[in-house]
This record gives sequence, C-alpha cells and structure tokens, in this order.
Amino acid sequence: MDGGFDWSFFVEVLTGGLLSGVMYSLVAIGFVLIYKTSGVLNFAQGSMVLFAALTFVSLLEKGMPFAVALALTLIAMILLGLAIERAVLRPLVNKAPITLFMATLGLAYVIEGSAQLIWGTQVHGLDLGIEDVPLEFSGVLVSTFDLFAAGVAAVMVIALTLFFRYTRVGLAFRAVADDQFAALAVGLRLPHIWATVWAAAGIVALVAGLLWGARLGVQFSLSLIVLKALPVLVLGGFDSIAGAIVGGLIIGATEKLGEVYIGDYFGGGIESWLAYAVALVFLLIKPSGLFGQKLVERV
Amino acid sequence: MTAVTIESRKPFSLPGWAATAAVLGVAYVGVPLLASNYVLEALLIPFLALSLAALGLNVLTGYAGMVSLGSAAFMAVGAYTAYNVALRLPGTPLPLVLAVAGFAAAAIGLLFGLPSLRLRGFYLAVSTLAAQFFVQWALTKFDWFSNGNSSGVIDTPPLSVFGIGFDGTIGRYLFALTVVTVITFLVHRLVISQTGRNFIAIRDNETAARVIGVPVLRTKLLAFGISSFIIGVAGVLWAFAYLRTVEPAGFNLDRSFQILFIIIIGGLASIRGAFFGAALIVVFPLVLSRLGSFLLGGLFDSGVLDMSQRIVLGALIIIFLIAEPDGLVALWDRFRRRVFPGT
Amino acid sequence: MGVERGAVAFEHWAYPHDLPLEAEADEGVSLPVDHEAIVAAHAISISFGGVKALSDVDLTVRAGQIHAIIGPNGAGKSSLLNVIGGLYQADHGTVSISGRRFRKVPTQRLARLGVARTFQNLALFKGLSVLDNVVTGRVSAARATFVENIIGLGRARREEESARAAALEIIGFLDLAEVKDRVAGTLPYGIQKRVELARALVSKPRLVLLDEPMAGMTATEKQEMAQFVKATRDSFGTTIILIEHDIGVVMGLSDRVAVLDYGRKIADGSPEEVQKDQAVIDAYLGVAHDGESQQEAA
Amino acid sequence: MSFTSKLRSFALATALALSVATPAAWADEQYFPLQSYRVGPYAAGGTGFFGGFIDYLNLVNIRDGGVNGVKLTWDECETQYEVERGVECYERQKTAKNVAAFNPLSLGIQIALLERATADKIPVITIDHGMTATSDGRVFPYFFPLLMNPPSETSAIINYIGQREGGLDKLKGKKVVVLYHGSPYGKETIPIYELLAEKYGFELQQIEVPHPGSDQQSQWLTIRRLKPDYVVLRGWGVMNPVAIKSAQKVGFPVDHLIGNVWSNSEEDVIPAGSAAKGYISLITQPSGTEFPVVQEIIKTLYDKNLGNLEDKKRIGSVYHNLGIVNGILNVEAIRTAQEKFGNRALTGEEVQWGFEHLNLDEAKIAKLGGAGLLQQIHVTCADHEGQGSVKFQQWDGEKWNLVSDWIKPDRELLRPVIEAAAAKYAAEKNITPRTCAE
Repeated sequence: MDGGFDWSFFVEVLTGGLLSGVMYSLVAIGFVLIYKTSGVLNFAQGSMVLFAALTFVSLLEKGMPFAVALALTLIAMILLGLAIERAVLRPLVNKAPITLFMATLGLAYVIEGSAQLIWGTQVHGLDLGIEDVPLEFSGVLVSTFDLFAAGVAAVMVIALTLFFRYTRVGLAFRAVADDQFAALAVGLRLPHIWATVWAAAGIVALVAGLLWGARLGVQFSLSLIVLKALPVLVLGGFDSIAGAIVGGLIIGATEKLGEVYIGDYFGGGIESWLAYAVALVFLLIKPSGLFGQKLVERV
Repeated sequence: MTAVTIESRKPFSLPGWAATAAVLGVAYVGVPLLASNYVLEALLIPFLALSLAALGLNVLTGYAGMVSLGSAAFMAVGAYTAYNVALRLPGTPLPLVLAVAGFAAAAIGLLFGLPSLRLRGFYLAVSTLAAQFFVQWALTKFDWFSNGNSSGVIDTPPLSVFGIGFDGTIGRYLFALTVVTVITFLVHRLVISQTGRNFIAIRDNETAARVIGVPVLRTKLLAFGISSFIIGVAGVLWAFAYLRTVEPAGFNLDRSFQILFIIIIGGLASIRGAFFGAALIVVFPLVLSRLGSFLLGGLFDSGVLDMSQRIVLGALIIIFLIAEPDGLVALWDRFRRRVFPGT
Repeated sequence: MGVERGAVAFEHWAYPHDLPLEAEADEGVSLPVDHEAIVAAHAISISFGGVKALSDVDLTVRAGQIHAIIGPNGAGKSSLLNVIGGLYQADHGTVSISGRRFRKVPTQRLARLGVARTFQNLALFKGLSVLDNVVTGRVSAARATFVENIIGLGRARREEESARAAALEIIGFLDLAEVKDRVAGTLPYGIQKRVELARALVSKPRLVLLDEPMAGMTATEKQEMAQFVKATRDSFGTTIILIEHDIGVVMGLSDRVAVLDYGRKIADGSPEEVQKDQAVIDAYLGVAHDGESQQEAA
Repeated sequence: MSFTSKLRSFALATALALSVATPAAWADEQYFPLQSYRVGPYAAGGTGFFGGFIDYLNLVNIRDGGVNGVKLTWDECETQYEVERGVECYERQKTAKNVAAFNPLSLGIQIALLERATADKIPVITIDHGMTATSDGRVFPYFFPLLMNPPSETSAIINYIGQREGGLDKLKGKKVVVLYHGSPYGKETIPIYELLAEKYGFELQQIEVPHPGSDQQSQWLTIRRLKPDYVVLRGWGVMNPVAIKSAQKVGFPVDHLIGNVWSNSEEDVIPAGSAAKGYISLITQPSGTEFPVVQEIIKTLYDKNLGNLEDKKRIGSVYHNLGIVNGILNVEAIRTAQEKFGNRALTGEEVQWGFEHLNLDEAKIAKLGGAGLLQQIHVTCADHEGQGSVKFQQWDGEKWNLVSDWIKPDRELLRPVIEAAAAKYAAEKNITPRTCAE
C-alpha cells in the first residue's frame, strides 16, 4: 500500500460484495414468490433451504446418482409445498398477514426439526464440481463459484420471468398477485395456486440450498441465511423480484465495502447489523421499498 | 391479530381478587416452604423472568399490535445496564438499579421503535431485528459493558435490598416474585386505563383511532417505551436472579422468538396469557424429555428428543394460531366455565 | 390482504391565517359567503392513478342540517367525504370547517375541530368492549399521562369518570345498554354500525360524517338507524353529512341532498327539488353508463 | 398400552419432570451428568465428543465391570450449546447421587458454573478449552481445563509457526492474522496473542468473524489486502469450512492457514471439499482408529451395535477421539481418588482430589491403550491443565496426517498471565486462594 487509494482492491471488494449479494437475492426470491401471491412473509424459507439441501445431500450420500437425487428432492420439495398449503395456509386463510407470519415462524421450527430428525445433524460437504479457483482480471480476483452462482441466479430469474409472462399458471399467479378477490371472482382456484406457488418456492429453496450448501457445507446454519435475506427484502420490497435482485446487490456491496473500509472504526464485525441499518434508513425514506407497490389506503 | 381476549372489565369484582390473592399466597408462602431447590432454581425463577418479558412484549404486540423480534436485545440492555450500575456506582439501592436498567432499555426501545412511526406489520417486525443484532454486537464488541472481560461474560453481584440479602435460592425467588407482582399490577392498571384502550385502538384500526384523536405516533412510541422497560427489567431478573452469569450470546434471536411464542401460545393481549405461556414454555421441554425417556427409554438420544421438541413447539404455534388464536387463556376460561359454571 | 405499507405521508396543512378566505378559490367561481355554513368544500378535485374521482365539486353544509350525498357507484361520494375528513388530500380545492380553511384537513386534529365520523367498512376497535369503544371516542378530551392513568387518581380519575358517564349516556341514547359489556367484534353487523355511531357521537361533535351508515342493513334496521340519526340532530343539534344508497331513506331523512355523478355534482337542494331534477333522473334511471363496473375510488 | 395406562404413565412422567429428577443411583454407581449438545449449530462437535466419552465409559463398564467394581452411569441433558440450558441441566443433574464431574464442552457454561460448582463441590472438566484463569487451581479448585488451555494453545501455534520458519527468531517482522469467532470462546486469546506478538516481534492483526460466520468475504478481503504470512483460525462450527473456502476464494495458500483446537475436525474440513486439501490444524489427540483403545471400543461396542455414534465412519474422528481421551482422564481421576478413598462411589469433592492428583506417564497411558493418542499428563493443585503439548496435522482430502511431533507451549511465559487473571478474579469475588503445599 503506497498511501494512494487502492482502486483495484476497491473494485475487488465491490465485485465480491455484488456477487455475494446475488447469493442473498437467491434466497430472497423465494420469499417474493410467496409474498406476491399469498401475502405471507414466509419466515420458513430458510428452513426450506436447509430441508432441500439436507435431503439432496443425504440422498447423494446414500449412493444415488446426482440426477436421481435432484429429482427426488424436487418431488420432496413439491410435496412439502403442498403440505404447507394444506396444513397451514388454508386453515389460516383470511387471517391478518402478521398472523400468517407468526405461523411461518412455527413452521420454520417444524421444518428445521423434521429435516434434522430425518437426516441427522451431521455436517455434510456438497461438491457441485466447481473448483473455486479465483479468476484474475488485471489484479482483481473474482471467485469462479460466485460467478457460477450469479449465472444460476440469472437463469432462474429469466425462467421465472418467462414463466410468469407466458404460461397459463404464470398468468394466474399474476392475477392473484394483483387482486385476490378479482382473481377469485373470475374463477381462479386460490388454494390450487397457493399450493403451486409454495411448491415453486420449494424449488427456489432447492437451488439456493445447493449453492449455499456448496459454499457453507450442508448443516443447521444453512437455515440462518434467512436473516441475510430479510434486509434485502425490506430494501427491495416484499413483492418485487427485481427488487430482490437490486436489493441483494445493494446490500451485498454496502456490507462488504462497509466492513472493509469503515468496519475498523467500530472494531469490525459491523456486518451483522449493517444490512439492517441500511435497509432501515432506506425504509424511512421510502416506506414501500425500492420497487414495492404503494397502495392507496382504503377506508 | 384481532385478539378479543380482554381482561375482565370488572377489575375489582371479588372472584378475580380472591383468585389473585390465592395465587399470591401460594407463591409467597406455599412455594418457598414446599418447592425443592431444583424447582425454584430451574423452573420457577426462569418462569418468572420469562413471564415478565412476555408481559412486556404483550404490551407492544398483544395490546398495541406491533410485532417485535428484538425482545432479547432489550433484555440484554436491561441486564448489562443493571450490571454496570451495580458495578460502577456501588451502593445504589437495588430498586433504583432496576429502574435505571428499565429506563435504559426503554431508551433503546424508543430508538428502535422510531421506525414504527412509518412502518407497519412485518416491515416493522423485520426492522426490530436491527435492535437484536445491533445490541448483541455492541455488547460483545465493547468490553466496557462487561467490565473489561473481553469475552463479554458478566457475573452479577449478589442481590440485596436495603441491607436485606436475597442471595439464597429462596431469596432470589422472592425478589423475582415481588418485582413481577408489582409490575404486573401496574400493567394491569395501565391496560384498563385510557392508555390501554389507545393501544388496542391503534392495533384494531389505526385510521379510526387517528380520526377519533388518539395521538397515534405518541402512543406507538409509548408502547415501545413501556414494553422495553418491562422487558429490560425482565432481563435484570434473568441475569441477576436466574443465571447470575450472562453472555451477550444468551440474548439471541431464539430468545426473542421464545418470548413471542409465549404470548402467542399464552394469549395475545392478556396479562394472564404471559404467565400461562411462560409456564408452558418452561415446563413443556422438561415434560417432553422426561416423557420421551420414560416411554421410549434409551431408544432415542437427547438430540432426537430435542428435535421432536422443536417440531412439537412449532406445531403448537401453528395449531394455536389456527384453532385458538386467543391462546391458553381462552382454553382455560372455557374449561373453568364448564367446570364452575357459576363464575 | 397486502395492504402493508408505510403510513400515509406526513400531514401538512396550512393554518387559516395563511390562506385568505376568498382569494384561494378558483378564478371565476364566486363563492357564496355563508356564515351559517359549518363545512364548505370549495372546488375539490382529486384523482387516483389517472382516474378522476372528483372534479371541481363544491359542497356547503349548514349547521344543524342533515345533508345527504347520493349518487351511483363510483360517483365519488366517499372520496368527497374522505377529503372533508382529511384522509385524502385533494389535488385542488380547499375545505373550510367552522370558519377555518385547509388545503388538507388535519386528521389528527379532526376531533378537536368538532368533527367525528363513521366508516364505510366497519372501523370499530374489535377487541374492546362496546363501552370501551365509546369511551375511547372521548379520547381527544383526555389529558392525563400514562403515569397518571396507572395511578388512577386526580385528573386521570376525573377524566375516566366523565368519559364513562358520557359514554353511558350515548349508549343509553342509542339503545345499546344491553350489549355494553360485549366485545365489539362479536356483535351483529347492524349493532356494530350503531356502536360506531355512538363512538362518533360521544365527543359531542358539531359535525358528524356518516359513510353509508345503513349499508348492508335490513329494512327495519335501516328505519331504526334513520331514526337514530334524526334523533341525534334533534337532540344535540349535530350537523350531519351522510352518504347513502337507499334513496327512500335519504329523502325521508335529509334536509338537503347533493347528487354526484362521474365525480361531478349534478344537483344540490331539498329532497323535493332533487327528485324533480332531470339530470338526477337521467343519472339514476335513464342514461345508462357503466358506473357499476367503475371501481369506487375509496 | 391402553389409554388409561398411557395416561397414567404420562402423569407419572409429568410428575417426574417436575419433581427432582434423579436417575436411579446405588452406592456402587458413579454418575456422570452429561451436558451434551446433539442439535443446533454446533451439533457436529457435540455428537462426536459425547459419543466418544460415552463409548469409553461403556467400554470400562463392559470390559472391566466398571472402575474397581463401581459401575459408571450417565444421563444426557441437551444444551444446544446454550448457557441457560446448560445451567438448567446443571441444576437438574447435580441433585443426583454420586456425581463425578461435569464436562460441559462449552466455555459459556463453564463460566456460568464457576460459583455454582465451587459451592456444590463438583469438579467441572473443560478439556482443551475453558477460561484461562481456571488453570490456576489455587483460585479454582473445582475447575480443570485439562490437556491444554487457551494460552497453551496460542503459544503452541506460534511455536509451530516459528518452527516452520526455522526458529522463533525468524518470526520477527512476519505478519500473522488471527481470525476469531465472535464469542467468549473466540475472544479468550486476544491478550495472549498480543503478548506473544510483542515478545517475538511479529506483526499481528486480530479479526473478528461475527457469529455464526457463514459469510467471511469482507474479512478475507481484508486479509488479502494485509498479505499475511500466516492466518490462525480460531473458529467454531460453520465458521471453519467457510474460512477455508474463503481462503481459496482470495487465493490464500491453505497450508498457511493454521486451525486451532476447535477448527481441527473432519466436520470442519469435509464441507469445504477440495479447498481444504493442505489445511493444517492443531490437535491434542490424533485422529485414527489404530490406537488400541479405539480398537477395543470397535470390538467391544460397535461390532455388537452398542456404540454411541450413529455413523460408524466417524469412529476415530477427531471429536470422537477427544471424547475417548476425556473418558480416559475422567475414569483415571476416579481410579486415582479410589486409591485414597477406597473402591466405592465417590463424592464430587473426592473426585476433585482425584483430578488434582491425576498423573499419567507414558507407561500408564500405554497400558490403557492410549499410546500415541495422548501425551503424559500431570495435574497438580496449582496447575489444573496438566501438560499442554500438541501436535499438528494436515488434511489430505481424505484424512488427517500428522505433520509435527509434540510441540510444547511456553508455559513459563504464560503462567504469570494465568495467575494474574486468576488473581483478578479472586479479588473481585473475595476469594482467598488456597496455598498449594506440595
């Protein structure tokens, strides 16, 4: 360090931050899907990530081929989604959103407990076959794995967008997201759509679980990534996929830049709350989030 | 969250008083005489501390309708403030220590309650997580709070009020019981007053409350302040009367959830609910683990039991929200009415 | 579902002395200076998402009158009431209440201005008993702090007692004594509507805004409610602005009727005048329009 | 089971839970209350360690018929590594008869027990960890951070780095980063590293990773900017594999990443996959199944499906072996105490004497089947640690291979640190330290 500002290091921190932001977005998207259609902030999304990753890796360790394990996990996640709709969502229909939120807290406990009861509490490694050797672009290191994850995220977002735009079910989703009562009036079957969307959130959880699992190892702590996704959601708005992405990028970058450049003034470790602080300050300025819809108060 | 459980509107009617007096009599006389050390130490004292914390959260969540996920942080503020006051200003009378701890927690509560002026529902719930993480970070980070112990762990000084030592197990129990009784009485007074009605008004219909002339912003902050004060005092009990050694990590998000679960299970917007819920949360894991090892023997290890306990607890939350949103209190009242139709 | 968002933007209003009374009005419109008017809305326009809900609507209500606002769905009735009640801010126009003129009526001070209201959809405090709901209607008169409330002596006690007395009086007046200890959320719809009226009346307002007080009621209930409304005016001299669909009830009850259609006022006069008005007849019977499908703006 | 009998057993169980929960205990049974953790973020450590501990106790019961005829019993209480639960377990379990010693495997729980266990006269064993000051037996008669305490660990790591550099004098001007877990445990060694940095003249930077440590990008970017020669990992749980992966991510050579005693298990490296190949960590007891005692456990227990570990692949793993070593030390302490007090079940106070006079030389260890698994240990009234020597091991992607011989910490340098910490505690609590006349 020669006294001058190390720009290439700055760029590296920024890129690293943006890329880990993508990882947050991956989790956040699962929340958005459910929120958009059923108005529930699903705190259990983190447990679903754990459940998916744990199921997949345990099947893999039982000697199943990758594709079979993936397919079985997929089925398991879809069944889980259906079960949740049936056992939790349907009986609570028309309850206040905050009640549903608290129910998902309970749900998180149930899923976490079951996942570990079924598959045990061991720590598993998960190798997706990507050697995480850093790539160097004129002095700036970029993680291969993170690039891969960003690619997966991009593919997923595109797939979701296409799905929403061009399929019948997707159109139904959007109708429900816009106005549940209207959707109900034109004969869309809400329980059916909810079940589908929870299953879809399960699939998103699987993707997030695989990528995060490969990063952290598959274990209990995986369910804690929900805490990383929440500020992203607050920032981006609970109902916007674009918001989840942009929010993730902003949170990721601020977190890393903050920790590296100003963390020292506070003795480090500020990452644990910086994301929340950023999201909060932002919320005070714009209460409905970056892309959230502003609604007219109906009285 | 349209909890409709309302404490009896006739606060001075005889049966209520008689029941309260009976409970207090048992708690003050019967329990110290009969309960074993283990029951006091591992069940009753944590029960009292958790009940008080839940009571505090119930003011905010049950009555005023704002969900907070940061209760443990306010407990921590209370505990660490009390510790520092007792340490740095030796000779401060214990009631004053409690009050200072409560006010410190209230101040932090107000600060993190500010977003409530603009946010609602789970935007607000998520924003209270900021308190959770920030406080825990600050307490671990700055070792001033733990008197230079870099690990953040504190040992609490012995309890004594005006020269009377409350240091034995029974002493600590009686101390906790007294604090809880006094605060519960005050909260009871609060919630049946206009302030309490304002809380519920804001919870049930904020627009209507504003139009009527309820000072919405001030009332919301007041709810945060009072709630955090109580939770802060609960933190002092937790640290001074129960554990006597605490670390910031003990006041983690799980603790916050636990307190929220207590009021969901016990009954939102109900004073008794906090106690019912706390009793269940404290006793239930023990019963389950005893029951498990009794029925299944060594078939399952402690991990499996604990996992099942987690599942059952989560399921209980969901079941209560679906089947009995007013919690154990409503169940109890229904049961009582069936058994003693007269009351 | 999904109405999770931040609170409405901070209220900002101008104080009366900032706004010279006449100068603010649109050019070319000469406003009648009516000293008996307790409420006057001047040239109100408001739109939601590009759809005009009200354009250039005036409304003057005299003290002690029952003034009904009627019109087909989507005509802008509720919007007008919400502008007067301060929940919406008009894009153009001002509202005068008791001689004070506002760009936006301050909701928080509404009660102290002597204005109370009920809501189209029930807005009771469901978790409180009927009595507590009504007592809370007096909150704008309460001065005691929460500490005084906990202690419950002195000022707090006096306030509590007088609020209770006032509440019991109104409860008796509206024939609610039987249900006064019931939790409001558990009562039948019609009774809840009446409790809401009691809550509005307990603060002895000079002006009450009633947003469809008889919606969803049976004919008998409607008659009952109409009588209570009339009795309110007769006993307390309260000015009442009322939105109602049922023309029959309105005509029998009101002193004056304003008719809105497509966000414009097409008639305003005594029930007899309005009934004969050709524009009104067209709006209700003759010239069909798709008013039904147009969403009520509020 | 009929409904009524079910109901009755439920009522009974409820009553049991609420009454003093006392496991059946007869005069010739010595009871080990286990504050284990098999769930939660640190379950991997708990299952391995307590599995090994239980396996050894079981082995002694089955093979030898207990310790001189005294049967060993135990009972698990789940703590999830949380202090409160640990305290609750303690209060519940201490009421049993003939409690030998608590082994919480948690610094937080140990600290919470400092006054309680002293008052109750029950030894608390914290193998390979524990509050620094508790090594001073004069102030903490009932606490035993056996084998290795945090200062010894710190010193041994620096000594190892010195050895790799070709002598401690070569440390001067080297740059060392310590990456520590943001918990009481993680922070315990901060002043000790500072002391050593001053003594040996290396540049030191200590960076905290907030709990749980699942994201360390910024810490590692800072490390990349600092370009240190070594990074010491004082991790726990998920923080470890993430640290290893992040090291690879920023191109830091993993063989210059030195893990401490809680960053040294299979569970720490396996999740990191190939990134962990070459990672080095400290160990007080090598992993592997080749040690006679481990072989006996396999033969006596696992071959008959009596073993405690669910996954037989974990037999001989780092945590499992640590649990076995812990079992050996506990059992030998009881044996030592029995020599003085007679072959019967002992009180906590008597077991404390046994721990304080625990002296295992090479010959004794070999007889116990632990040759190579643990080094000789000699606990005294003043020194409750007993030895402190460690080895270093390297992960080859499949298993750990030892890469050093026993390395000794600089205990003379550290003793004053320990004594000062103990003296401070004694002053705060008004404790008059015992005098250790030997």
